Amino acid sequence: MAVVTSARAVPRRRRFDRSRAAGVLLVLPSLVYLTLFVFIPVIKAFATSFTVRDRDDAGNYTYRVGLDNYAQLATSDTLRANVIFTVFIAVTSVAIVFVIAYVIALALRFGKGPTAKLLGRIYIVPLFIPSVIASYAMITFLANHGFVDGILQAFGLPDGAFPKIVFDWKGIVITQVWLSLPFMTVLLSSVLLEISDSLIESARDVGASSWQIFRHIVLPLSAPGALIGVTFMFLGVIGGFTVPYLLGPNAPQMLGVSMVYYMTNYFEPYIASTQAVAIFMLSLVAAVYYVRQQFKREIR
Amino acid sequence: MAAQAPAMPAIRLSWWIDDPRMRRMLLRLFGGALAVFIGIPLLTLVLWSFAGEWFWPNLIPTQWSLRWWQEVLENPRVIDAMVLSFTIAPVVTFLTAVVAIPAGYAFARLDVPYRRTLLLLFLIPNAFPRIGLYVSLAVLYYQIGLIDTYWGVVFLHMIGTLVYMTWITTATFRSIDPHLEEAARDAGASPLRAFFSVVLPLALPGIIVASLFSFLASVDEAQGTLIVGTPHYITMPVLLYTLISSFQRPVAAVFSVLLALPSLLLLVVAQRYLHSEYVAAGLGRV
Amino acid sequence: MAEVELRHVTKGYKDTTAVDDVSLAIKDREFVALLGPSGCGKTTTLRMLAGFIRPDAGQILIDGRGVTDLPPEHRPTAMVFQSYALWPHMTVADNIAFGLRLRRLPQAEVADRTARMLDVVGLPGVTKRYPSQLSGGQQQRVALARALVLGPKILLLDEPLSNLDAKLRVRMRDEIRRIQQELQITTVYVTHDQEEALTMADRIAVMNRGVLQQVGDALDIYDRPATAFVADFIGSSNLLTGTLRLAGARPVAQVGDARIPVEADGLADGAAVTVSARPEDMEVLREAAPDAFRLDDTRLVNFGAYKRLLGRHPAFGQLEARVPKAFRLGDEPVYLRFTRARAFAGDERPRG
Amino acid sequence: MAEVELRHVTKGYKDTTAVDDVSLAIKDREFVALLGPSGCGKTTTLRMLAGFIRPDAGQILIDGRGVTDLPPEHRPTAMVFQSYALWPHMTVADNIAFGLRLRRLPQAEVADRTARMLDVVGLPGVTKRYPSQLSGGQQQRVALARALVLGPKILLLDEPLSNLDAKLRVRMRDEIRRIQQELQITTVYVTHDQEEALTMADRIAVMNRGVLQQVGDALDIYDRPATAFVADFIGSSNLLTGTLRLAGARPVAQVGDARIPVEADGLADGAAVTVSARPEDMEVLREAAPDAFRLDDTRLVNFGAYKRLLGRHPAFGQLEARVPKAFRLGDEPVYLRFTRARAFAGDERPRG
Amino acid sequence: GGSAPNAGVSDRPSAAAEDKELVFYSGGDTNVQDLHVKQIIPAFEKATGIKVTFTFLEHGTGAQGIYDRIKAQSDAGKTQWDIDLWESDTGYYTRPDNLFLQVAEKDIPNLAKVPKPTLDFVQNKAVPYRGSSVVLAYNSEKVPSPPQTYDDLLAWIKANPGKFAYNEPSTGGSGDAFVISMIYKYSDYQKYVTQPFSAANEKDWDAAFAALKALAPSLYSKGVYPKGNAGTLDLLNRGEIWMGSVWSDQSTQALAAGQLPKTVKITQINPAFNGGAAYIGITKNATHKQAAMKYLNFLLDPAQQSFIVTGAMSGYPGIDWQYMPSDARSRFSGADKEYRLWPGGTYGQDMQRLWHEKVAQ
Ligand SMILES: Nc1ncnc2c1ncn2[C@@H]1O[C@H](COP(=O)(O)OP(=O)(O)OP(=O)(O)O)[C@@H](O)[C@H]1O
Ligand SMILES: Nc1ncnc2c1ncn2[C@@H]1O[C@H](COP(=O)(O)OP(=O)(O)OP(=O)(O)O)[C@@H](O)[C@H]1O
Ligand SMILES: [Mg+2]
Ligand SMILES: [Mg+2]
Repeated sequence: MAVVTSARAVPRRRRFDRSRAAGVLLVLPSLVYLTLFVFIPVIKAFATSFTVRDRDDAGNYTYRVGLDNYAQLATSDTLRANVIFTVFIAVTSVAIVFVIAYVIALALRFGKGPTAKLLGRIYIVPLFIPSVIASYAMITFLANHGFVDGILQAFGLPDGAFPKIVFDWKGIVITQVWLSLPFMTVLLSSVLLEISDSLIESARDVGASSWQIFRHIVLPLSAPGALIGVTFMFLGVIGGFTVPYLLGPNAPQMLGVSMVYYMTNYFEPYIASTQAVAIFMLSLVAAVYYVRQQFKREIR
Repeated sequence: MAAQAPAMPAIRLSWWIDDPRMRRMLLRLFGGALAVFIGIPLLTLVLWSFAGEWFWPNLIPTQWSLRWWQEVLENPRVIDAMVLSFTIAPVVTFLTAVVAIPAGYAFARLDVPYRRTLLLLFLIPNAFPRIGLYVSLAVLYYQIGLIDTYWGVVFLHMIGTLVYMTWITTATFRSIDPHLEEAARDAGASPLRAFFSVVLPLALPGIIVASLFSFLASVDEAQGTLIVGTPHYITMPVLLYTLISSFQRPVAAVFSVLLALPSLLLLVVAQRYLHSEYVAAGLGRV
Repeated sequence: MAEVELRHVTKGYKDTTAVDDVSLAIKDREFVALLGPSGCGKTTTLRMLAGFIRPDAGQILIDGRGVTDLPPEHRPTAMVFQSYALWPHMTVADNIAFGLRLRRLPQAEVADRTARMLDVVGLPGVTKRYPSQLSGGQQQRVALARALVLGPKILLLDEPLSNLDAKLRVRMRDEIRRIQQELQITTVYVTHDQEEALTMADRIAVMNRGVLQQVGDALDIYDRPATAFVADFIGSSNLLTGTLRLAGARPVAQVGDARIPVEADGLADGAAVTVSARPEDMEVLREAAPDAFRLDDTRLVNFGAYKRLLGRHPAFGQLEARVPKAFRLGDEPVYLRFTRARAFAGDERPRG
Repeated sequence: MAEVELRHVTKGYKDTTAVDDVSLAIKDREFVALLGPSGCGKTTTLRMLAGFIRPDAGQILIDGRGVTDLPPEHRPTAMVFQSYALWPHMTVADNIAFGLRLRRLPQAEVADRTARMLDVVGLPGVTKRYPSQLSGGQQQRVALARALVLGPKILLLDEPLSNLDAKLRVRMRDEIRRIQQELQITTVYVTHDQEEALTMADRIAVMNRGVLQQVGDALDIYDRPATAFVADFIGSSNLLTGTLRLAGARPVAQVGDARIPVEADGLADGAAVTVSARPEDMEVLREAAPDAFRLDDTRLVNFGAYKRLLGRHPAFGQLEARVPKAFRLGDEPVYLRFTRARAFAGDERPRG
Repeated sequence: GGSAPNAGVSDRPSAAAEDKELVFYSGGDTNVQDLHVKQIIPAFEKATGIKVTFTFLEHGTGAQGIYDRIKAQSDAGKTQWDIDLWESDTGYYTRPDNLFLQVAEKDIPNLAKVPKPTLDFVQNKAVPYRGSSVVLAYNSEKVPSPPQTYDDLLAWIKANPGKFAYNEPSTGGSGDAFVISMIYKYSDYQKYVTQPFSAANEKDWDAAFAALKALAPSLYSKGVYPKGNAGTLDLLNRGEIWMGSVWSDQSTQALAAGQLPKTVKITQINPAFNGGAAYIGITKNATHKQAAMKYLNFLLDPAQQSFIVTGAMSGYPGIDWQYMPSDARSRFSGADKEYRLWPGGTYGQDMQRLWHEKVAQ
């Protein structure tokens, strides 16, 4: 109503808001924790990345502030290869997990038989296996002259014909897939559960085949939720250490491994921090995307 | 209707998806492959743990033996590590819950200022590479005397669990009809009483799942523990790292089985809570 | 454009028979409402027509051709869902055009038919919007357009208006009926709202507990209910249980001490009956009369355009009569006369 | 048992004023319905009474005592929610006993009062079940029992029946009214269903867009609506826009060429007005007469107990009249006369 | 806990009173732990009455952490540090931070028995107490006559492509050794053992790395370098390779435990791969300096040294072989007792980084 009565003419005073105060109070402990154990170390890492250490001929060090670490990151072929390799591994494993998890999630959402039930029981298992064990199991399983190789050779595969999986990008990808499968499946299942039957039935009603329903209805509808899972897993893979360390090739290295080498083997904490910041920046692209998706959902 | 009814859709390339028998068969194949992919690597570990002698190219161990089991179980370091792992994990989970549940509740129900910014900040632990964070944190730990302490390890583990727990509980609280809580207030319950009598019991499944995740994450954490926990706080996965790098494959295998067993037990216990609605809720619906 | 027939169709679930031996023939261009209380099997019936559910027994025929085994994508039916089921990731235009595109129609024709359909449902100019940007009524129109654009022979609607508010619901009723008339499309309309069924449908099929109770036009159903259930479910009724007496000139129902003249086709003397009389078939008298029953504890309930008089009678329990708006209760007693009552076999009160 | 007063209560959200300077006094033992279309601020008003929302401005008084700053647990109010809001993890008995236990009453008294309350709402014998094992109507009764068991001074209900089906809704109406009368409890009942408000309430407060439009009993509201909005929202109305002419003996509204005699209190000559006439205030004539307007495109819609005649008039557009069930349309033209029409200031059609 | 730098302890000089305890941090494989915990410490405690608090760091884990911890105490100006003895990677002792005490014969008499070069090597900032060298392990079924020299070895690798592996240098010393041998092939050995660090020496390395890079196609899987010392053994075990560079002690143990097939044999080339002594350093401001010196002296006693050689450790003694009992001396054949040295430290860091940049693929 456009009428402004005299009572309304008094400017509305916002009374003290208890809900706001309580909200701040309840969030505070976690904020304090995060500040101490995450934000401060992160800021420190940023600071370290701007510390440059020079060494003279006799091996004595001098320190200054500068951008040299970043320059080195940008110009070093090895480091650049590492960045590319890291992104490659992350993208590949996420893509593969996505496909497999999607199939499982579809089976869980639309399947009824015993197979669907079985899938529902087994996909979750890797969630309960520490990544060190998983990596180790994969080594014994997939190595040349390992378990799979042995079985295949028993069936007539010539010695040496088994592809190099361990100490190769394939090893990292397979193990990442193994480890991330539960997470992605769980996420996709819940996303698919949110798609109501009537949306699918109405598509059938206008004549869409199963594939067309998947392609035009299920996939696009699950995309926002699925992309959140993808982003999340991408972040996890990009910063990971255990799997690429135990199963990866000598070079190029994933950034997580490279960082540890710089830190502990080459005694170059400054470069290591710079790498950490670089990964962070890389992740930030994904993170910002994630957050934007979240807010879009919230608005809806 | 003025227009002629259009023809039925054209013949499709993907006929096999529409054929239920074919679809069922493909699904079975897929299920079998998945079972092999997930199960067999773990099974080889079990084989290794009982291998007295197993050299290439034998498909199974040529000698079976329990001596690795004996060796591992007699090793006090293993027992210590095991005890440590399974005492730290509940502590981490509990502390995480204590910090994360209020925050989750606030994000779900209350008018938290700068909510978006805060949620963005809550992402940083996941976006900043863990190793970098741990190393940076270690330096801080030296300064505040948390290095190589029990609480140092606990707080480090919480980095991974806190965010997760906050998200899942936020989503769980969101899914509870706020009227239920209001009805309790209306019946005379204080805000706290309403929370404990009504909201918390209803949120329990979600909280259990979040706790399970925290527990597993804590048991899984090796890299950070290695940096801030040595030498006194060696957890199971840290010890496993060591064993893998000192060429004791059967020992490592025994150890893996030992470490995986409690988790798998947990899996059985937790099965009924592992509805994907709860599990993924945290990520999908914050 | 098509005739539909259900022949002895039955569908059971684990512990219920959702649809129990239903036979129903729907004529070309007819608008039939499936009416019944919640859980009576309306949706199940409609979904069997659409092909989403296969009957356990019986046949479904469209234009005389058996379609019982045809999946929904191959039936000439189009369904409008209670929740609209618009695809939230597609614009209004895309929602409507989806089925056309599946059929690989030329771009221009798709656009043309989409636009024409939006005109028909009275919604031009929203093509680029997403469903979430539309009001409930607009969404319902889009759902209708989407169902109609493929030129189905049969339109199926499952409580399409139940998510709308009262005013809009009334407006959309007219709208749907208008479109149905314009396109001359055979229509099956599921509802639990009797007013919707009465005002919209050519014929109404009343169901209860999976069983078809009566099929007929609004007058039939309202004035000549076939069962006590129908009498009670459609409009309101005073329901009494008693025994039929055919001894006198007119059949009467003996209820306690009282005798009520009733219409009772084909019932035997002495049968246990349920007597149903509508509030508007109760005459209110200010003084005692033969056949009139005195009411106690009377009170008036205002319905705006009219009032309802409620009171108790020792033999009958609570009775209701419809009275004009101006009616007032004074101190004098009030008497009711049954001007028209019907008797049905069975003396159990019907349950929804 | 208590009086309630709202004084200039206002509550705004980011982009709307949900409740706009509402003042309303509710008498002891009175049953007041808050009626209005969706989004008009009914729930917000009720929740301010309950203490879940704090008004931005204004006061709330219970028995003359300011309670504006009191949290819900300290107010003598009890609320029944639209979704029932029964605690799913507690049995029926525990749901009802929760508030009693909070007050540390002895075990025996808790059990006793719980059982008594279940009797009052007509639901004995379900104490051990969980809410999910009850039907909608049963759940609603439990919600009512839970609210009433603490002996609140004021009962607040937010569309308590909207999730029930039509028949049950009517039955529960009587039930709630009966309980309210029995316990003599001051009651505020939120609904968007005018029939509910008309049949249940002592007084009705009609709201639109946060503003209180009119407060009065059913007759007031129906027969003497204060605004065009009320006239349109309660029952149905033929609404026309025109200009008021006070020159003649009786005020008339000039609508196009036609002149309609109207009631127009306090409006000036030449004012733009909205004319409202109810369908039952339209007389149907079979032949032309002064003041009667000829209808074209006539059709009848069956409402069971009566029919409605619809037709078009060149100046007025669509018109509706209520006609008896027996009414039939022949070939002769039909004419309508306005027997009673009211004029309201403003010529914009009211919007919900 | 026991971690907080002991801020509360008074500042009394450590030499003033008899030490009753000793804080010893050690790291390495489990056999190192066993040596100290099961053999030396009980004997030492019995002999001296000093209580040893022994803390073991699993293989390579957290060494940097301990170093940082010591450094933090130094930076904070503490005068009594909470770690007395530290056994770790050689490079830490000679870092410019100068955190370790220079030992002398007057404090530790048994130092006289230690070969001079190994002490010079760490500027006397730590005491070598055991050694091991990198050796060649080979499958005797496939390789009847193993190579005798590094050049022989290179020729063998080229002749048997895919059958040799050395592990990634950053992950274990046995891989380092193969790389270092190549460096010594192109750069003068003496520069590394007698002179302080000079960045100029690294100029010689380009040729060595080029040679290593050229060798890659003939290595296992055309240039796959397993992770860690154990990685090479694992490949040998699985029959993937026929020969690899491994630690003498580790491979000897694995053979004894049946974790390597009996067909695997061990040999040393001439000149030998580098090996290394394991050192224990006394921190500069150790709280229990006297006890620490006593422990090191005790450890260098030939009686204790015998355990290292004959026990499960399978190591070389820290003192010269001539002081060792005869049964210990006969444990290894003449050839594989020898090793060359490698200064590690900055050289080591650079070598590992450069190897990654120039050789790894
Ligand atoms: N998938 C199912 N599994 C088991 N029972 C079902 C299923 N679908 C429906 N039913 C049962 O069949 C009966 C008829 O259901 P149906 O949905 O057809 O009723 P309806 O008349 O559409 O009711 P409503 O008005 O509530 O939509 C009900 O008792 C219902 O519980
Ligand atoms: N928490 C809120 N935040 C923002 N706007 C709100 C909030 N709650 C209510 N509103 C707005 O205030 C107005 C009144 O809402 P309210 O819920 O009181 O309406 P109502 O009359 O109860 O409607 P309904 O019949 O749909 O329940 C609406 O425009 C609504 O969108
Ligand atoms: Mg239905
Ligand atoms: Mg409301």
